Amino acid sequence: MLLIRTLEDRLGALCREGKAPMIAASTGQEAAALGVIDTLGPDDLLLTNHRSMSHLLSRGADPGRVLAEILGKRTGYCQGKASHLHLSIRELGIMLTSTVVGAELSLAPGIALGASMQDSSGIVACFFGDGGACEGVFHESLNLAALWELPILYACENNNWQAFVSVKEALPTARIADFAASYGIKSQSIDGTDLEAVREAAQAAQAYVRKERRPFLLETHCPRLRGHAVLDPMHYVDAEEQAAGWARDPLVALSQRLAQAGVLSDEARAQMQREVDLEVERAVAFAMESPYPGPEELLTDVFA
Amino acid sequence: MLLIRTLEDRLGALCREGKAPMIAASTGQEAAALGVIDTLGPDDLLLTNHRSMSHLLSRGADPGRVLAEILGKRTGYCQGKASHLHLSIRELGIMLTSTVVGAELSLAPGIALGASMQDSSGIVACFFGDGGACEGVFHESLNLAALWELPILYACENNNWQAFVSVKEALPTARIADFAASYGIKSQSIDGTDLEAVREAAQAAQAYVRKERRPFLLETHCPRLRGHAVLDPMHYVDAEEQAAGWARDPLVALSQRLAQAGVLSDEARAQMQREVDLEVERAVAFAMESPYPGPEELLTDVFA
Amino acid sequence: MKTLTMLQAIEEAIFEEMARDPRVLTFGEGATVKWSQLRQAYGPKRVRTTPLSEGIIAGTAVGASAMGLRPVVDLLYAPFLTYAMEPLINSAGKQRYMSGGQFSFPLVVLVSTGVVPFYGAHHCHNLEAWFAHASGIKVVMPSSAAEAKGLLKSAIRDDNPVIFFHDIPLEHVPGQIPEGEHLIPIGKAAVVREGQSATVITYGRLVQTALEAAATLAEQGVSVEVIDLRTIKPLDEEAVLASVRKTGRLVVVHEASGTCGVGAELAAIVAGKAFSALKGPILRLTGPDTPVPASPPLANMFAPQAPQIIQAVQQLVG
Amino acid sequence: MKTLTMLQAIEEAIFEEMARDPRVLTFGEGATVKWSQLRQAYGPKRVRTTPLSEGIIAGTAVGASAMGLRPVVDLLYAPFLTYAMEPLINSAGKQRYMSGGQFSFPLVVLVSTGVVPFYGAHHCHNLEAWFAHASGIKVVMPSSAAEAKGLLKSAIRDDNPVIFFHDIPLEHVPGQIPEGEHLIPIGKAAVVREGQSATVITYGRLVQTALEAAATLAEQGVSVEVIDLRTIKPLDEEAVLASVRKTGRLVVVHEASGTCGVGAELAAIVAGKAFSALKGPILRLTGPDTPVPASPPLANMFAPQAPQIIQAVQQLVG
Ligand SMILES: Cc1ncc(C[n+]2csc(CCOP(=O)(O)OP(=O)(O)O)c2C)c(N)n1
Ligand SMILES: Cc1ncc(C[n+]2csc(CCOP(=O)(O)OP(=O)(O)O)c2C)c(N)n1
Ligand SMILES: [Mg+2]
Ligand SMILES: [Mg+2]
Repeated sequence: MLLIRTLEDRLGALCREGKAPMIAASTGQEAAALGVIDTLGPDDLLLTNHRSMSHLLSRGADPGRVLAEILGKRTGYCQGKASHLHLSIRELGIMLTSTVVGAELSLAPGIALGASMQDSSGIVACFFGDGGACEGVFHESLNLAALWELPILYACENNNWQAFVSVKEALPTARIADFAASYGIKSQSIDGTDLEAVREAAQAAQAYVRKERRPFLLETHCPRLRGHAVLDPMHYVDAEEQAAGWARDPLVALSQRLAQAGVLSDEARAQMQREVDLEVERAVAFAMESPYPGPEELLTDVFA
Repeated sequence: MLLIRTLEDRLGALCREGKAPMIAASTGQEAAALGVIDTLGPDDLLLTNHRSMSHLLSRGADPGRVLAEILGKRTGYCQGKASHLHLSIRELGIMLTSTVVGAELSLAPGIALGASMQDSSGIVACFFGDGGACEGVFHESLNLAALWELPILYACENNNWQAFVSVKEALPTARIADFAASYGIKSQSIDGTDLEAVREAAQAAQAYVRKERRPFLLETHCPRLRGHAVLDPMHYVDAEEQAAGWARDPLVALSQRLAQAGVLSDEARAQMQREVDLEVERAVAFAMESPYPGPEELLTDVFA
Repeated sequence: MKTLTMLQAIEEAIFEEMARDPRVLTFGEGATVKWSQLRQAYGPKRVRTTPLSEGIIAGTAVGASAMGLRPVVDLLYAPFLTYAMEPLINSAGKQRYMSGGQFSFPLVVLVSTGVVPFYGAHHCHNLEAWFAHASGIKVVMPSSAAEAKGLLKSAIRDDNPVIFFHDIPLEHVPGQIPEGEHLIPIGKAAVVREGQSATVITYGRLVQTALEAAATLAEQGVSVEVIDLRTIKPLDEEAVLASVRKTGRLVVVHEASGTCGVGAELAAIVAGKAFSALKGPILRLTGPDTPVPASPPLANMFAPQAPQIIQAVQQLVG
Repeated sequence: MKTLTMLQAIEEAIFEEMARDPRVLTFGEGATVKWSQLRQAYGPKRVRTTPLSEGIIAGTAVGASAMGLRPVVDLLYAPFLTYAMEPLINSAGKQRYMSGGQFSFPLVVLVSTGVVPFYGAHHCHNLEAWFAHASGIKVVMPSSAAEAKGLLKSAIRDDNPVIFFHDIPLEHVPGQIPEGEHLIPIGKAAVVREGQSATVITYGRLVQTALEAAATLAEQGVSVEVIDLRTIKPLDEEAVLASVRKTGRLVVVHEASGTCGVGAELAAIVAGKAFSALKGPILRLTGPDTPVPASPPLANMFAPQAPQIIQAVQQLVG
């Protein structure tokens, strides 16, 4: 979590300097991502959306190659053609970072079908936002997953916002999990800022999906701390809500919990931060120094 | 109802003779249509789908012009360009017969918004099938109608089939009305073969929509007696189900009820049939004798 | 040789490919009824019906193909593709490129296209040009039952997304099918009639119309070459240019509306790369820029007819 | 004169038309934040935010326009149109025709288009040709802030569906806006530079690029006419043909992929109707048939550049 936070903050700074594109930071949602992904196995597959940094790093992506991709470098996971908004990493089972909201929901049943029919015991974790739940394809996806008994853990990170629109303006319910019941799909709606709580719920959810080969919808409520994208001034979000969001910072919660439990001293925390800073700087250096793809790359990998 | 049945049966016969296209007859669903439309006022607006004959005639469409349209004649309501699958009649408030399943659901909120913003007291009745409820746009439509408080009576005729697919293969629930609750929309699910029951439920539903300016979903369960389209051999529907369907024929039910109540003697029924037969034959003659549109019509009415 | 309708040829092609490759599966609304032979032979896992939801049918095909399955999905009529554009265009067509080649999407979408009386604009809309314009997607359109079989088998073996448009008016037309393994390569046009004085290029149902026109013209002493594109993308530029360099005259013919259609592309290719061979203007005969009318006389006027082709060629050679 | 960016010009156009006509309303995802001036002036009934559901946004626009309202809806980025095709194509584009003229659909869809580094293929996809190929839909693409204002005002007054594509790279570029009522007619191209030896036709952002190329060529003594199409459908055939009949040479330029693009249509029109005026091949400079890459150097190569235009013209006149 510290790595995700540090890397995204660093990217925010690079963006302000004009050295990196503006990413949709997952700040505030790290526990919701890590808690779920921690419970997955190596054969499991992931799909995610534009706010994917937490998912990529939780799954073990190399920060250097992620950053290189974000900067459009040839050493990135997608040779620079994806940047941040479409970053997929097949070797880690990350099948899609979708920036057309809902594409992750659209592809999930097929990914699960592909795994099942080829006798993989893997399951699919499909991360999406409350905004994704407004697209009709959300329902089509749930319906097919239910009918065909597909092993999909639908993981909705409900951060109360869909770009500049509050979930209150977009849906009559604040609980995305409520939609699952219409399809006979089990669901749970939890606080997504508490890493342990997320891990526990995800553990049960993925075990259910794995055993029953049926979908499950796990909704994690979390704050969107850095706005829609990192330079978002958020004048459309009232100050109270922003403060309340920061009071729920999952990283602070975790640090406090560990400190109280006596397993993380201030010094160890500082040491950890230094190590992460170093890792991030190495990653930034790797990305910065990496070459861009050559002009011939414009025309490659269109057809197989 | 007798007119609908007679006209559709006549069209089936014409189709068998190669004199008319194959329509999707509403046989078995007449009460579900008439019961709802009977309760609507002149300012109200309708959208329907491919199985629209019951809606058109219940709304008072002229059988001759309907038949002329079906045969592609210039005297049809759409000058022959629509035939049966896209027959709209603005003067009766019939805004759309959609054959792309779900288009009626897609346009309904805008039609209702247009009425409301132009101070019409009219409401919108949107007829669709259980198949339409499988399209994502069904959910998008319900959601927007709920959020924007649009006066739409969603009228789902659930006939258990979507072309060659049983609703059991297509949805985990056999009650489309169940989806309304997720959007805070009130709903009711009733037997659609009992004209009086439909009328009563529709009366309450339209009054609610009219007064509260909010959507309502009324689901009517009915049998699809003539298959997907009139020459459908229905070998994929088991005999028992077909027989059970005919046992629920709304026209038989109505005739029996009226006979038992002593308001419709056998003789009066026969006389009625003769009159309807005459009307249908007049309509057929009008349609048959009407001219086709001229070749210049190929290029007209593309742009306003 | 045996005789099959185009729909039967399509089912046979899928049948054979399912036998050959266990990764091939098929699904769509009513697929189990429509493709009952396949269902009987390959069972409920590989032949599935779906809910009435084109978006997720297409999305599921894309996802399954990313995993190495080879789905063949039936989206019924071309206008229904409008519900399925997102996964086809943004994922199937782009994700290989965006991922730097990590994924491929070996899937086939079957769609009925073409104009028939009474059906009208919600069933009839020739949309092949859309997919040719988008990236990363192949587009095929057969002109007969045998062509359908051979092209579909190749499409199923292709590692890319292929949209397979088949003409409604041809679906029940019987044709001779070669015995044994019958494959037609994707991306190669066929010279279906050789000629010297003018080239007529078309595809799908209108190949037959063009051949009729060419036969009539031959009686008048005008030798016309007729090319069946077979594949609209990748387009066989070489075959097109070779023919026009020989004849010097070109008439392009299709049923789809003209503006930004396949005919425009053919004209542009030739006007750009074989200009010096041209002896006259490039004539386009296409459907009008209108929706498809249901009324029979209007529907029957929609596509170019043989007399128009004859007249266009006469204008060029005259 | 005053100075506005293209986005400001767009907001001003809507602002003025909302003042002029109470039937105009606007909605879209985040519209109340993005168009905050409109919201302030016209309130929550006429400026609405929507859920993240492009399908129903488009469908609602179509329905509302059938009732006589004049919705202007913002669908954000062109690839998101793939969710909105069904109502736009099958209802807005066809239902007037199918109904025998009973309905009209006066609506405007605003969409960002064009290539920018880092955005990638889920935000960038030039799709104007799709809508030109479909029926019953007008397509407009302005080349500057002033053009945007004048064309958008006309689009809002037009009784037909209009897809209004505006280039992302131009959105924040300031430009001079004429004071007072500023209307530019739909369907008329502009000769933005007169010339004698060759015609360059383009639209949107690349008009500026073409003008730069023409300026350089003028220094070399080559007189180039530059046409800004402004409207892609209906296309101003007359202006195109008149120019080519004068110059005899044509280079068509756009950022969208080539196959079945607007450039193909232009080439086909000219090769069909002004063949005898042509002194050489019609050259097409377009984006490649690939998705849009995110990597800056690749993204910057996507569209044709001034040197390529210069070279093409030199090849023709040379
Ligand atoms: C189909 C589509 N519509 C609109 C957008 C523009 N957009 C990008 S992110 C976003 C909000 C998404 O909200 P949510 O799914 O809740 O994810 P979050 O950003 O809150 O993590 C929007 C509207 C998009 N990328 N794709
Ligand atoms: C978008 C779309 N997909 C598929 C079809 C083919 N089709 C026509 S009617 C139909 C079944 C519709 O079922 P339902 O909505 O329940 O109406 P019903 O026919 O039962 O009255 C199907 C699949 C279509 N017309 N449109
Ligand atoms: Mg959100
Ligand atoms: Mg049904």
